[in-house]
Amino acid sequence: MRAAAVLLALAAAPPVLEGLDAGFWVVTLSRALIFAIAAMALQFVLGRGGLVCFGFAAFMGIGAYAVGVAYANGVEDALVAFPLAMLAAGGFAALTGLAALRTRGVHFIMITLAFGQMAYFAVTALSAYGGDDGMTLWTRSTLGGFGWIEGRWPLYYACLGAAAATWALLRALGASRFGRVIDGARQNPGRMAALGFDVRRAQLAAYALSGALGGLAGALLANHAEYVSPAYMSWHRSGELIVMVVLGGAASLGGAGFGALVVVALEEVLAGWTQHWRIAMGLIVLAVALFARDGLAGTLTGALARLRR
Amino acid sequence: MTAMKSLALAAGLCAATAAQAETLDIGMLLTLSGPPAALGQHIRNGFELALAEKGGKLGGFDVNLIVVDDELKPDVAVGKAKALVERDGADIVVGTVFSNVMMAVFKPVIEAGVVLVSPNAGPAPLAGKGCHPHYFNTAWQNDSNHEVLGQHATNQGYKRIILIAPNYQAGKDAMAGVKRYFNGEVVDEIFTQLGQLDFSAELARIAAAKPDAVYAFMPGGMGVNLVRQYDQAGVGLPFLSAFTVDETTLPATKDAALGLYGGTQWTRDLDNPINAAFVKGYEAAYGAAPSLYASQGYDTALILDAALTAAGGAEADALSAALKAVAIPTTRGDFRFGANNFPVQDYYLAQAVKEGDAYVMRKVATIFEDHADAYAAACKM
Amino acid sequence: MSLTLLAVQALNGLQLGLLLFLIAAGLTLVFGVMDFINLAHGAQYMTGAYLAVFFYGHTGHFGAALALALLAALALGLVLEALVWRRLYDRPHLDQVLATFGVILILTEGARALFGPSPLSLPRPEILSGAVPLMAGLNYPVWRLAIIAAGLAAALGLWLMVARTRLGMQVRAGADDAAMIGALGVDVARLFRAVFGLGAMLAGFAGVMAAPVLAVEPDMGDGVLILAFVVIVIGGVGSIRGAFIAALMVGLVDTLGRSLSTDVARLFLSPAAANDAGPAVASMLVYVLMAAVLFARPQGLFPARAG
Amino acid sequence: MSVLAVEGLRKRFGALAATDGVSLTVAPGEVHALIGPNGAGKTTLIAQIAGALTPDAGAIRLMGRDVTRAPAHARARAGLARTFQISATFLDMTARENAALAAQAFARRPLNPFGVVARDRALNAAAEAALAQVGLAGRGDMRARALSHGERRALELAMALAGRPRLLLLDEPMAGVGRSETHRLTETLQALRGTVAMLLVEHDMGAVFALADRVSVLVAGRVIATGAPEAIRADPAVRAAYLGEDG
Repeated sequence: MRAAAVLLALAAAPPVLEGLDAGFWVVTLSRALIFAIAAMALQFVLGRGGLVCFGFAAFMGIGAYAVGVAYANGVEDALVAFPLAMLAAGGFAALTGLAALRTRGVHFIMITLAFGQMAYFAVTALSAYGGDDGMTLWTRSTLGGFGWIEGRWPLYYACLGAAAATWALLRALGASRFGRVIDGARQNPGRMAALGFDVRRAQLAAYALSGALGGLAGALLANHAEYVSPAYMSWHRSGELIVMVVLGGAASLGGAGFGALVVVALEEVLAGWTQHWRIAMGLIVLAVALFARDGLAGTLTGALARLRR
Repeated sequence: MTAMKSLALAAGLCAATAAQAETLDIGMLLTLSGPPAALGQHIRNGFELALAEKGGKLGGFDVNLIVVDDELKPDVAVGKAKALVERDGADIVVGTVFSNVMMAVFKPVIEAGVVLVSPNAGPAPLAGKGCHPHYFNTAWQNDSNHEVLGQHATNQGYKRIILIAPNYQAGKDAMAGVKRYFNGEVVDEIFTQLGQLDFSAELARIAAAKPDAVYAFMPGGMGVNLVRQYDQAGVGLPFLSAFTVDETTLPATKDAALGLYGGTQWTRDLDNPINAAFVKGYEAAYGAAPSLYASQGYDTALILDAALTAAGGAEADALSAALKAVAIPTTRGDFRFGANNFPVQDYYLAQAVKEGDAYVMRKVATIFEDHADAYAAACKM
Repeated sequence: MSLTLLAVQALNGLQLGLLLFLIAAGLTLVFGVMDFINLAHGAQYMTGAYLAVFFYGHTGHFGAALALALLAALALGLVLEALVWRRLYDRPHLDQVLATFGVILILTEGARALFGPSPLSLPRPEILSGAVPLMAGLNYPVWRLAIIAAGLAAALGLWLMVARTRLGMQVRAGADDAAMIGALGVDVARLFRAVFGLGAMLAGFAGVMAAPVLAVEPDMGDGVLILAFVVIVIGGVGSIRGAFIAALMVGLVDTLGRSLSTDVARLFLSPAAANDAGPAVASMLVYVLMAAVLFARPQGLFPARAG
Repeated sequence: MSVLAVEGLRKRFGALAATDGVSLTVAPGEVHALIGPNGAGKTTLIAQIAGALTPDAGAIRLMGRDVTRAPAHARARAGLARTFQISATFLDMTARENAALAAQAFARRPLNPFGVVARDRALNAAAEAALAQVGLAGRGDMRARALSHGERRALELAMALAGRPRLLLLDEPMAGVGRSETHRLTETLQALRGTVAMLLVEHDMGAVFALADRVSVLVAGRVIATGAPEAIRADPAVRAAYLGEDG
């Protein structure tokens, strides 16, 4: 029920914002929704699966570059570019996951960081596609030749649709047998193996799926900014995505999405006030880490529950 | 410290606009953080100095200057450029410092029907086939200052030189510029990572190759480190450069930079009344020697003032036509745009010297006169 | 690529390696003993450099600036430990990552607000500002030799402390099982404070040593932080010996990679493609090395934590 | 053909020979107890048989198939189930979810991404049956974290049984369990005798001699005696190893 209310509110945002003469916020909210997709995909492997991936930005970057490279070679149709982006990012996730899932704990964090940095430096070497300077997309992806996301609102509703679909998919997967295996693998991988589950194969599938969804977010980001740059894949971005998930509440899918909305909106608001907005952002992040034990979502739902009682 | 000074100046600026003339929103998108932040700061200081001297008005309009830091991150700059034109309703956008950021923000600004005036970055694509009637550059095309050093190396009769530059658009333009006018052999082209600060490995390669001279393009903090480590390593070969040895890096490099050469379209000792007033005004306002970037910020304000007066408004086509016809005296002498909206001007060889306790660049020779960039022909406007 | 040039590049690699060791040593101790992921360690390195610039500005003497900077770094480290870290020791790694990420933002932007965005420089002490002729046309700055000496001295000092002193014994035991030594009557809180203070001072010391060579600017900590984590993971979390050897490996691989990669790429690719592939491969080498080590020995080369 | 055949198993940790040439078999439906003083290498042996540890030498055959190098999950699928000395249940899940997860491993599509596992009637039924078998019938909705130690040992047994294994490896199921619950667990195992082969590692001699068809004694990584419970009880070598009497 709560999810429907959130969806309704987000759907009503553009007319309301336009009415309040704050139309540009629709652009910011679109970007927030794109990062919400990535944050929810990351939460599935990090929160539910216990796999702390420190190279998730690489999946977004590969998705964005898939759209960019397709565009440079004359392919502008989203029906081709978006699946290509998800395939490329999901494929990279599966490939690197094979090696990464052999490790545990902090070593998994570091090996995913290593693969993310390798992807970053590889892309900066692609001088054919702008290398370090990135590449401008002169038109956004079309749908069967029709410019479906050219305007501000159409792009927003496309991002909202993708975010809602991602949420629904991951929620269903979480409640399925597959979801319970991923959950169990987080709590006690040894026990799961003793029960007869091939833990690594299940985790690899989850890792590849979340990579593919990261690719979708990347494809949307490329269209939102109409620009593709290696900066999308820097380790800072992977760090920011983890902050979004943990800030929102790593234990809940909706929490991670909410965390992304909060961080993107906060950056926009704080940057408007002071040039040194990062100090305020740092203090907020620190306060949540110290006092809101299970993230904003956890704390809010806790508070709501206490209110209702 | 510099932040406090410019705030004081801005405050003074607001008080000056007594009469309620129509307000003009000018968005200024510069790199104000990270190693090369000094470049953005100098351009901003120069522009604000001219604005203050004109009582906060350009072409009779009250100016609301919206300064935004692009953090030398193209993807961040795209978002901020959109915010400037779509949310803040900027009538004119002045920016950017770096070419990679310029390539990213060009589309959102131009497609919003707003005139884009670059006080610095002049990447080859926007001077050639990618030129646009609403895009102007008041500084130079990236290659030009490097061409000065290529011509100088030829004049000096050097046979073998080594080039070193960061691995991005302006870095490639720099090497292309030197090679266009240098008739000797380029022994090695070393590309470093943007933002790299330790050049020990690269300096060893240079020393081993024993060239006649070294050409370097390393703006901002990267240049500070390269010059200091070049001096510490005692390489001792002639050091030619553009955008590396100038008044933004001299305060940090000090003696290590003495005797090193730079290619530029402006030096403090250019003999014209506007330049003399500019240098004195800048040092009084900011307590530091102005650089070519500061002069570019100052000239941009002068040029906009003339064009806005002629056009009577910031409407893109009218303002563009007025800008194209601008012919006014500036800090570097008489200024005019070429066919591709890039300046046609003289270029000089300058050398770092110490006067009293100040480190400044002095003009050594005039290399080019009325020099147009190499891409103007490819621009079909 | 003459032999002497190779020797010079190896020396550069050694210098980078030892600088990395100074940073990684503190990180691996804090992580090994307290199982605490401190992303703000790079920011403490940056803070050390700024403190040295600040104190040099006031005293005009390098030695005084160094001493004051170390003390201030220790003090700041202990304040941070009391205010923030202490609440996070028993929390999961994710909360530690979130909190230290916040501290990075605060320290980095704080430095930018106080000292401005442009790079500052710290002059070398007079006696160490010369250069030693190393090969025709290339002198090696004495200060880089001082960094090497400082790195070796710190390594020796740390090894002696860890191997020979009571505190060292507690540190090694703590790296293996902090809860156990708590049960054996060791004041674990005091040990954590000591380890953290030592880590903060080491990072600050590395910042002061690097300041004269590199430019001092707010973001200098970021790149170094990633390399430090690569070092401690290759070496084995919590192991000083591992951090020392891994730091040298990473220093050499990064430096030699940067100088050889373009030449090697030219053997296979056209000059233009080599110019692209060379620098990219050079930057990737360090991460390929780490991925290979993690793949072969997931616990690192010298795991401090048994089993 | 024996359900489990271990031949010449060897495993060293540096100087310590934890398993020093062990050979033993478990016949279909047989309860083979493995006793020995602490540090004899019982848990290491179980770990090798279950696939958590790879032996240095020797062979392990399950229903005639060589599984010496097979991964743990492959052995589980081949009909081997185990409990852990330190109980390893999913503390955040309810008792029913724990048992259902165990049953899920052997269901038709264990990783099925569709459907809602919480309302999966087949899995929940199997879970309830397994819980009932170990006397946890009414405790399905309790989180494992909230169960008593004895109940968690019982839950582990239920999880092992949920997959209808052919061989049950029990690593000290009675460890730390009170009198009444030990009695109930022994009754549960008593009921299973003949239906599933068991390798029972246990200190509680009462339970061992009540359940075991055959007993092997492991000392310092070596099986020093194998035979009927009464023979082993009287065997002088066993008494010496256990009670430390000389000669």
